[in-house]
Parts: sequence; structure tokens; C-alpha cells
Amino acid sequence: VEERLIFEYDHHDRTAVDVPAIEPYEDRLGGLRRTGAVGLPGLAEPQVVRHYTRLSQKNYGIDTGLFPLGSCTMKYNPRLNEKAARMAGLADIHPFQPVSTVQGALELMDTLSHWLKQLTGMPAVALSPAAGAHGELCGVMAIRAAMDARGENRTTILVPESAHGTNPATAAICGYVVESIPAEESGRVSAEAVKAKLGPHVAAVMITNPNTCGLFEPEMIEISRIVHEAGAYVYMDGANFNAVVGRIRIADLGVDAMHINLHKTFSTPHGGGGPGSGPTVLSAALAPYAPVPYVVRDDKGFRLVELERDADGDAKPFGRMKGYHGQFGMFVRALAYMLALGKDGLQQVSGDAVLNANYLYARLADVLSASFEGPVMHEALFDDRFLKDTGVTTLDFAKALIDEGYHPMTMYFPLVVHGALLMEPTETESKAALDQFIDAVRGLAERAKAGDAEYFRQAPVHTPRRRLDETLAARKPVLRWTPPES
Amino acid sequence: VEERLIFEYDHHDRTAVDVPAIEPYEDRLGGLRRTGAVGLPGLAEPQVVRHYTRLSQKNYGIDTGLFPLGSCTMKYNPRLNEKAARMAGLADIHPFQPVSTVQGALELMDTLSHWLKQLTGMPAVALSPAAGAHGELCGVMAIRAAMDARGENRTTILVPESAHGTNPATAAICGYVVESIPAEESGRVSAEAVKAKLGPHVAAVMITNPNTCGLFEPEMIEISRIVHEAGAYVYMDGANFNAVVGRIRIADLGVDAMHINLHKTFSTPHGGGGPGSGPTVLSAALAPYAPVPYVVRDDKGFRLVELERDADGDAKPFGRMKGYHGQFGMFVRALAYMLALGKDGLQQVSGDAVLNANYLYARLADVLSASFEGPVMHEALFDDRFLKDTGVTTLDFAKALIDEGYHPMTMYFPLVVHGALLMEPTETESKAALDQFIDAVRGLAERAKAGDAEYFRQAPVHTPRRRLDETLAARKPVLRWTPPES
Amino acid sequence: MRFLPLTADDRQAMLAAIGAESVDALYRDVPAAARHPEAIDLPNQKTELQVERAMAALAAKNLNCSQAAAFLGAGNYRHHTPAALDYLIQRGEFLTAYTPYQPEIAQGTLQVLFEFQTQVALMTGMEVANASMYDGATACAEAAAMAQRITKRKKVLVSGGVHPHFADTTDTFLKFTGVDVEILPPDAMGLEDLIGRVDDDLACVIVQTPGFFGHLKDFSALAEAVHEAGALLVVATTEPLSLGLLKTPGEMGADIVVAEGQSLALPAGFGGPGVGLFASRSKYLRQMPGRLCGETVDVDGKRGFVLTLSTREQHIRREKATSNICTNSGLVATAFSIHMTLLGEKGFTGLADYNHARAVEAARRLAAVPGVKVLSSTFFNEFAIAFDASAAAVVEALAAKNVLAGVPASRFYPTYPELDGVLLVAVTEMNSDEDLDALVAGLKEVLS
Amino acid sequence: MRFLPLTADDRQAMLAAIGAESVDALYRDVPAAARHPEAIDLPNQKTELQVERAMAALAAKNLNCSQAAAFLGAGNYRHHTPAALDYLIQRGEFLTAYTPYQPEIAQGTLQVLFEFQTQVALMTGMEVANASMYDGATACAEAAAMAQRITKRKKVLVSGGVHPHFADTTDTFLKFTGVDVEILPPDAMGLEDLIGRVDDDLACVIVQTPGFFGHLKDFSALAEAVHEAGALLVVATTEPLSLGLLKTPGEMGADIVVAEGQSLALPAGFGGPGVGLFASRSKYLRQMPGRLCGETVDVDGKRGFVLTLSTREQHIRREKATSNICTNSGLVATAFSIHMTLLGEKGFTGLADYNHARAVEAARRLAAVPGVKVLSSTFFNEFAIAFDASAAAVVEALAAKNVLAGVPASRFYPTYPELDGVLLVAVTEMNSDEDLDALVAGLKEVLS
Repeated sequence: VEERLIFEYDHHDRTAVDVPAIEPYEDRLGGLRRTGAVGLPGLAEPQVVRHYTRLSQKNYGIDTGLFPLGSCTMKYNPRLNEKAARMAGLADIHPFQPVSTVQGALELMDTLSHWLKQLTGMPAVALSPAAGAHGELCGVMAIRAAMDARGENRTTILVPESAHGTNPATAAICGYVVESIPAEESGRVSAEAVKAKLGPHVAAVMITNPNTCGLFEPEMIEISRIVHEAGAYVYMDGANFNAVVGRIRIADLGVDAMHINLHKTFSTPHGGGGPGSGPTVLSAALAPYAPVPYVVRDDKGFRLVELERDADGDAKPFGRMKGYHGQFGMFVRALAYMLALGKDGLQQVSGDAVLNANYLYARLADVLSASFEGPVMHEALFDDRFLKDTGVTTLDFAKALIDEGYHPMTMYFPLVVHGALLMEPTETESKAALDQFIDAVRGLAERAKAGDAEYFRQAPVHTPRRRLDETLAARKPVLRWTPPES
Repeated sequence: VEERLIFEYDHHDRTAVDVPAIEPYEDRLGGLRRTGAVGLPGLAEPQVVRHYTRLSQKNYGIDTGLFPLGSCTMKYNPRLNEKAARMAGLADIHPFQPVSTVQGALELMDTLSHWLKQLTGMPAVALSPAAGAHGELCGVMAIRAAMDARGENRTTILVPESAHGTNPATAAICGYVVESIPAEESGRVSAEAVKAKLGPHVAAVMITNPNTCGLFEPEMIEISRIVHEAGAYVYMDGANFNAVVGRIRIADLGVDAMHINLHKTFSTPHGGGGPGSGPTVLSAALAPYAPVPYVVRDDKGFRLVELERDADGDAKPFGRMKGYHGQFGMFVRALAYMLALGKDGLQQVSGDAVLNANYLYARLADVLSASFEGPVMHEALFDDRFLKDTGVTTLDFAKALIDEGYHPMTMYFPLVVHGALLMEPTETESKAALDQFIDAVRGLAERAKAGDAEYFRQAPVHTPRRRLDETLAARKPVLRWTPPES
Repeated sequence: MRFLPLTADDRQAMLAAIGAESVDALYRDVPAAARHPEAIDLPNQKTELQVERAMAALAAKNLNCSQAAAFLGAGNYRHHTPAALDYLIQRGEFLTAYTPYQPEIAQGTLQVLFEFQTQVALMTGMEVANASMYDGATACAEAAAMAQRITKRKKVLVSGGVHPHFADTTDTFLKFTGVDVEILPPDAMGLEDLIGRVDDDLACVIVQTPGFFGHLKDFSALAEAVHEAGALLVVATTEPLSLGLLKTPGEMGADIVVAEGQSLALPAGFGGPGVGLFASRSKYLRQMPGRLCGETVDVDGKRGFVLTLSTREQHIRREKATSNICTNSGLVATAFSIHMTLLGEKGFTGLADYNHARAVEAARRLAAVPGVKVLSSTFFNEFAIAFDASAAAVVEALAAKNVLAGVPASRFYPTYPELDGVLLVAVTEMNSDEDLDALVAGLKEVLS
Repeated sequence: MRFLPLTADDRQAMLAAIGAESVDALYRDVPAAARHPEAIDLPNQKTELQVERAMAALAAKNLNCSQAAAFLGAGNYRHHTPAALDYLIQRGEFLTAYTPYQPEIAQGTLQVLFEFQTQVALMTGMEVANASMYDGATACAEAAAMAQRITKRKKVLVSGGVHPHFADTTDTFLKFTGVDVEILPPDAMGLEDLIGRVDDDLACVIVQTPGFFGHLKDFSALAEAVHEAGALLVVATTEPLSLGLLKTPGEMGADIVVAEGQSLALPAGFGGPGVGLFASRSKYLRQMPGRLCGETVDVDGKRGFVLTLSTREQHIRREKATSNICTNSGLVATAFSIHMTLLGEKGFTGLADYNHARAVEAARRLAAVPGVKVLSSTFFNEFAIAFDASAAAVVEALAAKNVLAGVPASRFYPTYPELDGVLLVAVTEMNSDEDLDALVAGLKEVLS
């Protein structure tokens, strides 16, 4: 049974939310009462529940199967975290209650900060960024503020070509020119290549580590050293922190700013595209510029500095990045996750994540084309050389995996190899699940090499929809339902 | 991807429930500590969540589609009821706390009783029966206790042949001989037929009303009159109460006992086969024999009579039917439902349920074979005459409906017609949903008449499993997993 | 009204299609004398917020166990419910499914039931288990009835260590069929001699482990005596977690094992719903009550599951059925099974061990309270203590301090004055050290 | 550890397959100098029960709004969350899905987003909407940046009726790119003249309805003036429920509408996460930030949905992208959309009307309290009152009585002494008559 759009349910006098009867009253709308209808449909509660239940069944999630989407850290989301986030004392509190009535909330934020600082060795953290890209923005704005404070007008940020697209976009939003650093043959960034681009015009280097090829940057400490020497700052993209959590002190890499995706490493759910949360740890050099709001503990308890003008001590906040006090609901989930795992558990997390990725890498290297030499970190990168002359593309290959019951890996990213296939199993997959997945991938690789290109071109066939016409969607955008002309 | 049995996951030292470390201690087990392993598998939390998520997706529920299962009242289960049942003050209370600490729970039971008594006009209700059949047992035991109190040793209970199988089974369990009353050509039971079987050996008549043909028994008042005249009692099976709730005073039909399935009329979820709840309303004649426990209100608040010996006043409880105090969690859900609907809403419920059933009946009568003349109540009965000479059976027809995206109707019940198809849409289906269903049924009926028997014999084809070999299952019962021989 | 999708227009259109003038006209078979008067004395519909608040107001009139130091057992135990469990059973596909009569679209529920049956059989050490009964007490009654069907005998002996609700329910269930159910007096000291009472008229003997007063016993010798007399041994359990630590009833020679599964499935919930576990030797399979799920194959040869052996059931056998049970406790069985899967071998045995360790510690500390005597020499996670005061009064006094100290034996046995000072104290992983401190301090104060 | 399925045996077998000696060996690219010392000063793993209790202990240190008479707004509003909504967004298929980059197995999320975009467009009276931003404040900043891209101008004017967090976020977002953001002083009386400030340097003017202090205004004339000057009008909203009762921004001539959607999606949640609504005229489509879901067909010709126009986004455009936003607020958008579907036309407009009626009643009663003046002549469900005392101190005093009386304006504007006695009072369907009684009584007492 096909599921209609809600707008295609017959419009009527129905609702799933009854409202008490209203006594006649004199309004205070100043003549601005709406005159026309909004145009919303009317569904009863049973219809609504069925509509969304059916729609949900057309989705694939971590809960339904292996989700080896490289760079996205699709790990299991513990249900307790959802329960904790719904405790009345954590959910039904208002951002503008007197702080005396939300000491638990502020303590929670302070505790989360403590964990993030301990895990990275960094002296400060800005909690409010709403996602990874927003955390990047926080870091780069702090860099910009620090440069302004130094009275320097540096114009450029260096970004390796393997970086996530958000890195250059963020730099540009902050008014910087972006210069690219080429990758080495080995998939890594060399200190030498960075050095070649450094100069007094460079404000910062943004480097992803472990990088998007799934490799640790072995020259990171040296890179940081020369960047600092050149008077610039080091931004490290922490999207792949899951590979190293509990094992590496970020501070010791010479990092000045790094965002941490709570929705990756600390398991807050992706939810079909967010909400995320991207707290940004900062070095002593950048800490004073951290945005408002932030939590301070003094002898009377916790308080919240919400306004730039209220900042005390050395603090010179560069401003405010979003409404209210950050993604509090995500803080709750992440802290519950951290408490559950603890130090020892988090170390096991990164170890198992790396082990799982290397296992995939080892078991698939003979049939796919491994792009670089390992060991890899949390994800394994392959390219499309193994598909050469088969008539099968990376896209075809990925879509065929859907028919095997899997979410495809990340395709065509990073850009440094041709036809990339990037797989990140995460630590929450069992060996048995990986073996099953490996068998499926091997089977497909053999099928491709055997010349059955047509099979791949047809895939997927077992899904609610088959391949969708993305060109049409972009050429003639239909972005909303409109009533049929009558 | 096929979902293994949990026992087929590799057995290991894994668990999804961590237990704190235990200091060495001296046990008090008296040498009865188990020696061998239990033999349970070990799964981590992500594996468990995925296992059951995938299994759930192989189920059909009200939330996923129309569920026209006759006699089962598969109506929408409001989510608020689940939420209410999980409020700590209603879920985390113990049956043996001092009653002074559970006054809210007892008030809830008293309020539910009040609603059930008001809706039926009956003077008493026993809340503890755990399901419909258990409620029948309660009623028949009360009848038996009343007969014993009267010093009469009547041996027989009359049951119409259209009754649910639980009716004769219940009578037998209480030590009664069951005699069948034949149905009229019209699908109803006549007072005359009852009269023909009545005599001093008859303890009671058990009659389902509205009956399993979906019809109201028009001679019910007369039947009750003659049964009472013969010194016997009237048990009315209330499984179909949804058709008449808020519209008919059961007391005025002359009923002595009737169970009410909270999991039908009052929308507590079926949950794949229970738990149910079957409170039984009782006439003044039977009320004294109601089982323990029951709630009493006095000037100090509510109290609970838990033991036969504590019964006061006229009460002579026939005993205890189950552990603790009844299906409290179901009481919570049912009361939340009743409060939500209210008197006016419940009247609309029965009206809409009957309207929906009659609409189905009217729209399908020309292609299926309507068994009896309407108007029907909450369900519509068809038989297999329309399939005559098509080579398609009722079973085939029902299975073909699965491929259309629907749960089949009840098949081969009631037994009074050949190849029965019993459809109960309930009031929570929209007209549009019914129209879609009607189109599907009509399409299949036409297809059957067009001679495409093979299509029906193959059905279903779009399901996780196709037709299962029930004979094999019964001939060689495999009722549990056993480890493969190694 | 938010649950009802028909609109006024729909109703008109549908009446027109039916050819009826009004909905009332569809009720024409109903005698006017039985029509409800317009004014039933009940309120009208409420918004969701109003209902939520009404229910919350009732909830607020209870002292919930999470607000107290709660040591309540007597057949109903509080264990921690993993969040994943409660999420999974709320999924609409489990929650709003019916009994799996259409196996092609019910493989989810059916596989769960098959796994449940296997878990119950493994835990109890028995060969087969059914897909659940209403609760432990009714399962016990059904076990006695089954023993009667098998042996054709009309006498049942119930130990004084069996939960009184199990005993009373069994009595109620059988008395109308002329079976004599003898219930022995409460066995607070665990000294009851059952072997001496076994005779050739017995259909079965029913015992419980851990006993109602906490005692653990090896029923192996009793089993032999019972079998020799041609009767069956029914072993009941009200705390299935104990099976993670104790020798199984199966090993002891039980013929039927029944249990209340609530403790591993649901919160205390004021005692209902629960789930009855029912396991037996396979030779008695066809006399077992309740639904059974069995393995089979589909037309494509793929493994699948179906409800089976329904020829025992009332749908087909009617008055000759093994039981009248129809709706059982499917969703609670699902919860139980999911919890057992979450626990697994390691969690199940580990949690049992932890419960026992906590109870041993609690017994040690309570024994040190002046005036308190621990009656149970052996126990699992619940034991009886005695003191020279009314246990009911002590409990009431401590409840005012948010300590729910236990269940007074007198609640079940008011006519046994020697039990007035006996309190059942249950200790699980839910009891923190602070809870235990509060109990000890409270008892000291009240008893001094 | 319960989340980790690898066993010790698995790890050994996998290392063997890899040909590595240990997991540590896999980290050989990591310099020793950056390895964590063994002893990070953090605790080890905890059981689920321990974590649950730790979180509950933190929760208990907050006064939650359901324990109080709460009249808090200032951009974050408490409405009743239907139980069905919270159930549906917890379904794993929504909760644990990723951004729908593989449309064949993400039609659920995609259809929801398409419906969401349509709902937002209809509510705001605009032509198109995107699939969400982080929150209202960042959406506002993105709107200003979009206006700057469209007009190529470097000046933004922000009304003193705009939420200060929206204003400050916009300022922060733009200041590093050399855009001059002028934020007008707080407009507590609603008397601000904007038309007089419009000039040809402006990229946009940003206004809000209802205003931060509650006032309702018709921006039609302003829109004309702004358009005449070649600039854009951005209309912000922090209470989307108001759109059920008020003339839409679209009708008034807005070019971009941004809103915080929290109030119809989630509980107060201490302010985060929220969801940014972003709607615009379709002629500006290609300058819109954020993800867009579009309708298309699959190879079988069936209607389906995909993310589209991603050439605007950073994945492809990198430093030339319209925004750096990637992860947005998908699940909150889903919650918002489900709530709007539950409400429907009747519920949405009815609930808005009811909120206003309650607020009118509250304003009437508060106006009668000696010393209290209602500042807002027009309002929706929130209005400003003033009295001759520190609003912050009054709020603190009433909090001790479990009355959360409102939000003091001084929290945002400490440097405006004339606002010291100004309190924002929000009234929704969550406020019972008893709540209002408590507020009135409390204010009377504290102000006397």
C-alpha cells in the first residue's frame, strides 16, 4: 500500500489534538487576525500514527542493519540516553528559569565539559555549537578574534584537499581565502607541503585527523610546530575522534581548536540529519575568545555567562553562535553515554572501532582496491580500480549493496582517489555481522568482475523506490506540495 | 537479511546488562547453587535492539494497517495510555505496599468500576479476571456459587452453536454439561429455541450479543425472562460490547453476568496475544459471590479486601481467580481511554463502529455473499457461496488479501455458515481507508470469479514467509530450539 | 474527537450508501427498553492534556517505590528495566499486533514466542514450555488441572511454602470440578514434611522454590516419592531470577514448572499484568494448556513459525479443550524474552548472584538489629525476619519515613497469630546501600 | 561492556586475520608523545542502573516546570506534547537514520521533509521552505547572509523587537565578513519607527512577530519601504503557533521568514535543540542555505523524493557554498512536522486561539494587581508587564514558592535600567486556572 502525502488525505474537520472549548472573548490582536485558512489537512490520531509508522518502515537505520557509512560514525545509540533526555528534570526545564532553579542542568554542562577536556587534554571547551560545521565556525571565529586581538590581519586558511567540504566553506564564511594543500601519494599530509604554503598571510591550517582516507597524520606534531612557528593556529577537524578517543591527547598534537561531534563519537542519534552538537575544545591561546554562553562555577554554585558584557577575567567572547545555551538535550545523551562507558570503555570503543575497520580492510583488500597502505584507523578507503572494465560504477556497486540488505558505504568521497568507497563499521558491529557483510561485498565484487554489469545497473530492486531521477529533481525543483488544479 | 534465532548468535561472554562486580561472600544457598550453564546466548545491546527491531518489522499491527479481524475489535490504541501506564506513580507501585500508600491506585480501580457499572447499568463488577475467557469463568463460577448457595445442583449450561469456543470450554471447566442451542435461519437465537432446552437442570444460558454473526439478538429480553423464569441465570458474552457501548443498558436486557474485554472495547493493546483484562459485571443476584480482591471505599479512604475471610456485609466471595489485584496496567490504559472519550465519545464510538461495518456490508454485498440480513452491528459476516466453482477457498481469498497489504478478516468462524469471512473494521478507520479496502476486496472477488484460482493458491507472495506447513508443525512438533548435534 | 476519523460528511455519505436514515436506524433490532437514557451520569470527552493530568493526579496519590527505600517482594519483585526493553515492546508492530493467527505476517511475534519457549525450558530445566499463561497463580491452577487430567485423580496437595495466591487460585479453579485441594499451613520455618503426606490418591504435589518465606529446598527426594505414588510434582517459582543461581526444578525431578515471570518482564505495576510461565516434560505435551508456537517450513522450504497443536484448544475442541484460555500474556512474554536476551547467560547468572549477595549482606545487617531474628537459614533474594511487634504496624510506621520495609506475613495469614511479627524482606539490585541504611535505622528506631 | 559486541576471542581472531599483534600495533602512526597516559582522571564504566541514577540525581537538582506554575517564554514555549508524537520520533527507523543520501532506503525521512517544507511554507505564507536549520537564531543569521548575497550590500538593520539572541547571533555570524549589523535598542513599548531608517545601503531589515515584548505589528508598509530601497524584509518568529491566528509574514510582504520551531516540536529542553524554520520567495531559491528535499520519479516512474539542489552546498561548492551547514535538525523537524499533522488545520488554529484567549484572561487578571501595568497593547500568548520593583528579584522570590513568573527583561538588557521592572509573561494551554491564581496571588504578595 502506497503512503500518500498528508496533504492528499481528504481535508476535513478532523484533528488529532482536541482543544478545549473557548468562551467568547475580546481579542488583543490589533486587527491582525488571519482571515484565510492555512491550508493544512485534518487527520485523526489513528491516521497520523499509521502514516508515520509506514513512512518509518521505508527508512534504514542503525537499528535495522549495518551502516558502514564512512566518516559518519553510525554507531549504536543506547536507549537509556533517550530515556534520560526525557526525564522531566532534564526535559521540562526552561532556558530562562532563574539559574538557582537549574543547578542540575548547569552541573551537567560543567561535567560534560570536564569529560571533554580530560579526554582531549585541552584547557577549555565551548559547548554551544550546534553541529560539526558550527563547531568549525566556532574554532575559526576564535582564531579570527585572536588575530584581531593581536592586531594582525591575516587573510588565508590552508585546507588539505581531502578535507570535508565544510572546512573550506567555514573558512570562507569567516572571510578567509582558502588555499588547498595537496595530499601525498600515501594519503597523508606532509609537514613539507604545509610549510610550502605557510607565510605571514596564513591565519590557520584546518586539518582532519584521522583524515578522510582513514589514516592518522603521522606528521601532525611537526605540522603544528611549524604552523605555530609561522604565527598561525591549528584547527583539527574532530569528526573522526572516535578512532582515537581515550587513546590520544589532542593537546599533545599541538592543536588550538577541535570540534567534537557528539552525534558521532558520543552516540547522540543522527535522526535523519540532526540535531547534532559540536562542542569545540580550545587551547590556552584561543580559550579567552570562546563564545557566550558558558558555565562558571563559584562558591555560590553554578552560574551562566550569557552576555558578552558579563564576561569576567580574561574572557573576551567573540559573540554568540546560537539561541539559548547549546544543544542541551544532546549534552544529556552524550554525558549518559560517557558515564556508561567510562574511561576504560571509551578506550575499548576506539580500539574496537579501529580493529573492525582494519578487519574489513584486511578481508576485502584482495577483491576491492585499497587506496593506501594501512593500518587504517576507524575507516577503510577503497577506490574503483577493481571495477575497471567491468562497466560497473561505484554508484552501481553501492546500490547493489542495498539489495543485499545493507546501507551503502560513503561514495565518491574523499576526492583524492577515483570512485572512492569509504567504509566505517564502528565498534558496535560484531565480528559475525562484519563477516556477513564481507561475504556480501565479496560476492558482489566477484559478480562485477564476472561481467554482470546489468545486474548492477538495475539495482536496487527490493526497495520501496528504485533509482530516483536526481537530475529531474534539480532541473525542475518541486519543493512542496501544491493543491491539484481543479 | 534473514534474522537468526538468538540461540544461533555465537555464544559468548557477552551481555547487554552489565552487573556490578561482586565482592566474595558466603552464600546462603544451602548447597543448591546451580552447577551447569543455563545455555543462554550472549548478545550485546546493539545486537538485541537490531534483532527485535527486525523481527518487529515482520509483524502486521493496527499501527501498520487496517485490521478487519472479525470479533477481535482491532481498534487504534492511543499512545497516551501507554504513557499513563508508565507514570512512576502507576507503574512502580507494589501490590503489597500498605494500602495507605496506594490510595491513588485503589481510587483508579474504583473509578474504573464506576464507569463500567454506569455504562452497563449493572450494580457490581469483578475487576480481577485477566481476559475475556477468564471473565467468563468468573461469571460462571459466580453462577455456580449462587446455585450452591441456593442448594441447587443444576448440571447444564446452554450455549448457542455460534458462540466463541471459550464459552463451552468455560462451562466445562466449571463442571457443567454443555448443550447447544441451534441458530435460526436469520442467524439469531430465538426465545423459542432456548425455551425448548430449558428445564430444572439448566443453570445458565451463555449468549453472545451482539452475536458472532454481527447481529443483535432481538429476543434477548424475552430470552432473559424465560431463563429467569426457569430459575437459571443469563450469561452474556460481552466480547462485542464495542457495538453498543454507551447506547444499551446491559442490565435492561436481563443479564446476570457479562465480561467486558478491556483489550477490545476499551482499547488496551492486544500485544500479539495479550495481556487482556476481562472485568465481569454482575447482577444483584450474583454480586455477593464476586471473587476477591475487591476495593471498598469507607470514611477512611479506600481499602482492599484480599481474603475471602475478610469479606463483609452480604459478600460471600467464591474465591480468588489470579495473583494480586487484577490487570492493573490494563485498568490504567482503559480508564485513560474512557476519560478521553467520555460518555459522548463512547456513544460516537459505537455508532461509528456500526456505521463502518454496515458500510462495508452494503458496499460488498453485491460481490461477496452476505450470510444474513442486516443491519449488522459492528461486524459483517459473509460466507463462501461467492467462491462456488471458482476453485478458490476462503483461506486462499484471505491470503490474497495479505498481498494487497491487509490483514485478513476472520476466517471459518462462526461455524454457523460455510467458509465464513467475518469483517470488523472498528470505528477508528476512515471512510477513505474503508473505500481502499473495499476496492481491494472487490478486485479480488472479481479476479476469483474470473477464474484465476492459481493466483489465489500462490498467495501470499510479498511476505517474509509464504504459506507455512501447519500440518508438519503439528505432526512433528518442534517447540524449542535445540543445539545442533556436533 | 481525536480518535475518530469519520467526519460528519463521511457519515452522511455512508448512511446514503447503506440506505439508512440515521445511525440510530441501524440499531433497529435493539429493543427500546434497553436503550440508554440520554443522560448517563458520566462526564464528556476530554483533551489529551486533561486526561494526562487526571492520570498524573491519581499517580501522585501513591507513594511510588522509586521515592522510597523499598524491600517489597512476596511474589512481585522490582528489577531494573533496561531502557531498550521498554522501547522495543512499545514498537507498534509488537504492541498492536493480534494473536499470530496469520503466520505469514506475524513471524515477528512467532519467532519471539519460539525463543521465549526455549528460554523458559532452559531456565527451568524442562523439555517444553508454552507461549505463556495469564500469570503464575493461574498457571499453577492449570498445572494442577493438567495433573488431574493426566492422573485422573481428584486430590491435590499444596505445600505451605507455596505463595498463598497460587494456592488459593488453584483451589478456586478446581473446587467446582470436585477436586479436593489441600493447602498446608504456612511454613515459615521451612520445616514442613511433605514426603510423609504423599499417597496414591494424589494427582500432584505443588511446592515452591524459593519458598514463600524464602527457604530453598531440594525436592529431589520428594519427586521420587511423588512419582512412586503415581502422581506429578509441580514446582512453582515467583522469582524466575533465582533460576540463574539455583539447581533447576527439572534437575530435581519436577514434572511441571510454573512461575510468575513479572520480575524479569515488567515493573511491579501493582501486581498486574504478569506472565505465567509453564513448562513440562514433553511426554505430557498434549495435555498442556495454552498456546504453543512451533517450527515448520513454508512452501519455499524456508524455516518459519506457526501456532500449533491448536486441536487442544477451545477454538476446535470447545468443551473438551485442555483449558479455556485464549488471550494470554503475549506482550509480557515478549518483554520477558527480550529481557532474558539482554541478560544472556552472563547477565542472568551474574544478576542472580548479585541479588543473592545483596540479600546476604542485608540479612547480616538486619540480624544485628536488636530484637530482629532472620528466620530463613537459606534464601535467594528474599527472607523472613521476625520481631516482637506487629509487622504490619512496623511497616506502616516506616512507610511514613519513605521506607517500605517489606511485606507482613499477616497480610496473607491473619489467623496465624504466630506470624504477626513476621516480615518478608526482599533485596534486589534496586536497593542501594542508602536504602539498606534507612531500613536498618528505621527498624532500630521503631523496635526500640 | 554492554554496547560492545566483540569478545576477547573475536578480537584475537580478527588481529590474526589482519596480521597485527595487538590493537595497539594498529596505532603505530600515532606518535608516542601524543598517547594518553594510562591514568586519565575519569571514572570507569557504569551499569545502566548507575547511569540512570546519576542522570536522575542531576535532574532532581532542577525545578522542572511541571512542578511549578510556569509562565516562561522569551522565545521558548511549553506546549503539550502529544504522546503519539514522542512515540513516533523514537522509532529507530527515524531516530537512527542518517541524512537521506541514499533515497531508495530513506523515503520515510524524505517524505517527512517534503511535508515539513510544505507545512512551513503554508504557515508562513511563503513559497518555499528548506528542510531546517539549527535553530531560529542561526536561521536569522543565515537570512541576513542570504540577503547580503542577493543585494551585495553590507548593512543589516535589526529591530529592537527582535529576540536579542537572534540579533546577537546574526551580528556574530556577519561581523567577520565586514557586514555592519545595527541592532536597535529594546522596543518594550512597541513604538519603534523603522520606516524612517530604511536607506539604500541596507541588505535587509529584520523584524519579529510577535515582538520580543509581545507586540503585534503589521509590517506591510515597512515591506513596501524596504522593497523600494532595494532591500529585503526578513520576518522572524519565535512562537510559530502564533501563525495559526495571525496574518502571515508572507501576506505582509516578507522576503524571508525565519522561526524557532521548538514550541511545536519539543519540550522546553533548557533551550536546545530547537529547529530553525526558513522560508523564502521562490525567486531566491538558489541563494537559500540548507538542505532541500524535492519531488521526482524513480526508474519505474513512481513518485519519490530526494535531496536536491545540493550544488548550493559545501559538499560540492566547498568555499563557494551558500552556507557551511551540514547536519541540521532533521529529527526536530520531523517532530515539528508530526505535531503539525496531529494538529491539522483545526487543531493548529484552535490551539492558537485558545492560547490567545488564555493570555488575554491572564493579562486582564494581572492588570488588576495593584502596581502592575501591562505594557503590550497587542500580543499573542506573551506580554510584558511592568512594576516598581526588580523583576529579577520578584521572579527569584516567587520561584521559592514554585511559581516561575516569567522572564525578566533585564536578563537580556542589564544596561537598560528602565527595563529592570519589566517581566515577560507567557501563557499557554499548559497553564491551568490554579497556575494563574498562584501567579496573581504571588505577585500581590511580593509587590505589596
